Amino acid sequence: MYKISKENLPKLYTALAQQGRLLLPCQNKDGKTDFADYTVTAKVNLAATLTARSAKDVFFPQVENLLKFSAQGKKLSLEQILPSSETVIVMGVRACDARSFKILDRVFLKEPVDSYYQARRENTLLIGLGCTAPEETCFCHAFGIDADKPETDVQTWLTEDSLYWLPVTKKGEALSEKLGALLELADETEQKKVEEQAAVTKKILNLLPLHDFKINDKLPANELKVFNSKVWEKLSSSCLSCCTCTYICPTCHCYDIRDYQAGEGKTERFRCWDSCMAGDFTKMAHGNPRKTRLERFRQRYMHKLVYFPENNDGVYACVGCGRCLQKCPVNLNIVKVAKALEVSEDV
Amino acid sequence: MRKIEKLMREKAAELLADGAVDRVLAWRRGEFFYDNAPAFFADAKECEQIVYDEFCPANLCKYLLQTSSKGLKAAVFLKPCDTYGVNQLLKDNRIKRELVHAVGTPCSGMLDIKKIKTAGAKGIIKVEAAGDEVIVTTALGEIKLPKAELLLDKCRMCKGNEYKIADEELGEKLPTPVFVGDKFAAVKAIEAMPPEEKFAFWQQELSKCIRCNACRDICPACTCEQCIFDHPESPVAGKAYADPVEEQFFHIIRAYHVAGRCVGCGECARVCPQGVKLGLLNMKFMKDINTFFGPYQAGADAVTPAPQVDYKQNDYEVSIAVAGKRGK
Amino acid sequence: MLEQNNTYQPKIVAFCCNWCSYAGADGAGTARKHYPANIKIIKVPCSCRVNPLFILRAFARGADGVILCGCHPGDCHYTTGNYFTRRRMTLLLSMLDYLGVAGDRFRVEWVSAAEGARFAEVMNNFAAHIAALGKNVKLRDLRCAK
Amino acid sequence: MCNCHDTLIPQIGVITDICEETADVKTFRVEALNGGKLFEHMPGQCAVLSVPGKGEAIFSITSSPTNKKYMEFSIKRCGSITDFLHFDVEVGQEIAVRGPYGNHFPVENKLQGKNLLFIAGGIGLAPLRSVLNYMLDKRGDYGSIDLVYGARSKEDFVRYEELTEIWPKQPDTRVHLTIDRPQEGWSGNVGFVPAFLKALQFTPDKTVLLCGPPIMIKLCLAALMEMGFAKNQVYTTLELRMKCGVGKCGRCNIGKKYVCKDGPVFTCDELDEMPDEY
Repeated sequence: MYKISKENLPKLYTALAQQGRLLLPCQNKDGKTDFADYTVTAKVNLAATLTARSAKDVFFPQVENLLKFSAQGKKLSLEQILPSSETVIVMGVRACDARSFKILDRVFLKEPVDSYYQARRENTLLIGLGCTAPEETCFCHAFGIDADKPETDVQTWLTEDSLYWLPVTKKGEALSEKLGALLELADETEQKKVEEQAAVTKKILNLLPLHDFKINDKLPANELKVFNSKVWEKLSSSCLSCCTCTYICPTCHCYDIRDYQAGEGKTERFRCWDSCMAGDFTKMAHGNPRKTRLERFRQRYMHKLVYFPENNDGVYACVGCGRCLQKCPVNLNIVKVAKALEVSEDV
Repeated sequence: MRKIEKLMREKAAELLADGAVDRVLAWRRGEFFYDNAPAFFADAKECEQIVYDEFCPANLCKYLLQTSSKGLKAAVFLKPCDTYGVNQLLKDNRIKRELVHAVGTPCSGMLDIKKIKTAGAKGIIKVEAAGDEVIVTTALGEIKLPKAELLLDKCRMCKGNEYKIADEELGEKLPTPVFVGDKFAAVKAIEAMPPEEKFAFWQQELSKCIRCNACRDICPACTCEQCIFDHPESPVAGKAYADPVEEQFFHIIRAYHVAGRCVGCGECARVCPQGVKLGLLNMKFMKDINTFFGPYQAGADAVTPAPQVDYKQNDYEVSIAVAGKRGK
Repeated sequence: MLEQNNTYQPKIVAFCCNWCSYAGADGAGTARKHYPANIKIIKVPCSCRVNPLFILRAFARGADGVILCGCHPGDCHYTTGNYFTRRRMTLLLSMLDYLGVAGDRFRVEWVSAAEGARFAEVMNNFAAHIAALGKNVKLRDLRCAK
Repeated sequence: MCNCHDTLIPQIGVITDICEETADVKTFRVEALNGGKLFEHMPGQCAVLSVPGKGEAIFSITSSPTNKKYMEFSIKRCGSITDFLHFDVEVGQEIAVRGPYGNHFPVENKLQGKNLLFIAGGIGLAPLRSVLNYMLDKRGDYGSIDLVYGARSKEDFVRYEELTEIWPKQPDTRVHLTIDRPQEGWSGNVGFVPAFLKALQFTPDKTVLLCGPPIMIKLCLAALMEMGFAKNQVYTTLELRMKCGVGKCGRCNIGKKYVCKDGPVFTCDELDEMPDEY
């Protein structure tokens, strides 16, 4: 394990930025922290427990152009737009978000591989950051995530005076080597300090209101029963059908492919995030199989808690980051749904 | 507030038991003490679950669209500011008056949990308002904070404790937060900026948008059955932003569509996950309407025509109105 | 393409109501009054038909200036259409100004069917005004500009 | 690093023929720019056609895989993309196509040697036509073939000559047509498909391939059950809104199954295990 003192962090950022595009949690003008490109003037805020949005758009941007068509009379030609091949370093990734990328991998890296996602994933290096101040909305433990050990290329821990640095993968080791003298070796007492800090975090986690929350593991095996459960009507009644939960969720990955007419004969085809909450998501010429908010709401949670685990060795499409608990305009969230299903007699 | 909660539970149970209404719209406890959620109640026995405290900011009036379209009579608990939204829905012919039973519910301002957390309270267990103060019980003990600073932004501009529509009122009216100063101060500050600065400000503000549509979906004035921005054939139907122009379109046009109908409830800004200062657009239209066409408050009643569907023969000419206001 | 010749010609969209201003444009033509060719007229049944989105879209798709012309207040073919236009456009113009985007690139003028000469004058004035302002770069859709 | 052959990137083909089948159905023939097919497929699979500027839509490939020269798509006019295809596309127009997507009818194993009953309604013949022609080209591998095909009127039959002149002349192959309402000059059956099925008194020794509007599928299935067919004897092909074609974009799922990837061909007993959301 290495360390770098807090005063030297700007030097670390500069050195990392030389290795590629560096993204890290920065505070914006409104005091919100989100992943942003590193600049000398950026207000880096590694201490923030959770960024407003996850870093999923590094791999799966909200909008990306796929190709360009140009038409001339009856002739048509197309040109694929390739994703940028620059190296991206994302620093300050929490354990929950790190796990979410593994979940997205199960979607986009499954055959047929999504080459856009794959290229970005391969070009990106993740630097995780252990949690020290989990919030009451956190429940990553329900998915077996160790908040202290993000599944990233490098794991880091922030203490009062230093940042501790542990390369985990080959990519991470290669990066550490390039940083050279910036990183000092941490001695045993210091390593102990990090471990002690982790123990304290665990203690806090065990005191939080959702510490004993877990998802009923019978759900995936009872697809039809859960689907037909009466709880959906009650749960969905106050849903606004907005897309907030889907857009801030680190594991939501539905997309749409649309065309943009960029002038006479010129068309750009882009992919953008889409949401199962939107009324036109499944609308087609002869009707809509998910007509009301009940069906759309049910689809979202069925996907996360039932369909996804059915298709993916029991892995839920949720990482317990708690963003939906914080952001839903009407305070609906996956915890509420899972708890309602837990007590429902139908399941 | 506890007293009011009790009254609400009794009233709701009574209305449902009598069959006077089919549904009651109120709030239900969430996972924590601060995330009470809007809820429908159909059974008198369930009414014990109704909660009411300083964390019930949601305006319930938009749910009346659901009940009214199904022909269900609904009792709805309305804080004084929420009553404006009901009037607007009635004026827009979106709900039927005979299917609404409006119950005025006293309010003395709703609290913002984010502000309490930012004020330094850690491990919060309970929050209670007592007069001008808020008592925050934390794992480490009690702290007292001034209430005025912890109010939701929308409550800082409180419109007072009058119900603009109510079939009955619960308990005594409570004193509401007193707003001193100019509610258009923020709008004026932007108006005073040079164009480049305004442009930069709005670019930065609107590019935060992720097009989740929460602002639209919670708005009591946004009640179109098919929003232009959802229309698959519309060239502006963007689900996502490709560049800031789309957000400018969406927010400018949305603010424009609700101009003269926006009751100023502040819900759009409250629910925005990205913290876009949407109120500044709506407030600008309100200010302009007041300046150019005379004072008007949407939702103050259910009959006065909105300024955009009204005219005077001697209205200002476009250029004169705008230039005059610019001080030229 | 226009820039290639190094003579900048602003693109201007004029929404003209069918009954007065469009007839005014005809009048200008019959009277051989000259107005710039780079003004693209879009005929609308009434100035009141113009949705603010039309104006924003015109800017986004590359217009440097937008002008809306209708009957003089009191002369609307539909009696009251332009009274509503007046209120709406007051709000829109003020909002554009507030956003710092195109407040001075958008104008509303009343031109009657008998005012062919005035039509030409209004258009010439506006074109000169826009030409002096130069290219609109603010409310442009960046994807179009590429 | 991008392999440049992402599945979302279409290939360019050219429309070499447009056949007006009915008032609202046209069949488009698509070939690669230098002749031949853009890609191979199996009967029942789909492909995504692009109209630049309007977007993409998924259609079943109606030509048989045994046709080595071109692919065909029978398309009914019902939305913005199909409107464009119907009104604005002429022979020679280049078009973007990607595919093939989804599973197919098990023509290489389960269906071999079986007696087959095809049931189609309206444009529902499109995916079945691919199977039928495939089987006729490999006639020896399959048992008897019956097609029951219903349309609103005589003019609404897709590819009428094939139905009356070509298919019935194939060995052990029968075509039974029905229209919804009586019509001058029509001597065939009048009535809906489910009733016609019962009248034809098929015995349950056949494997059924069923495609049509959702309500027809439901009623035909009920009729077949009454006639003694088992649900696992009935194959159907579904349609939901699809976008990516590869089971990722998230809209065409019925329960855990993605219609674009795990479907569109399902047996009716498989459908029973899926939530009722289609």
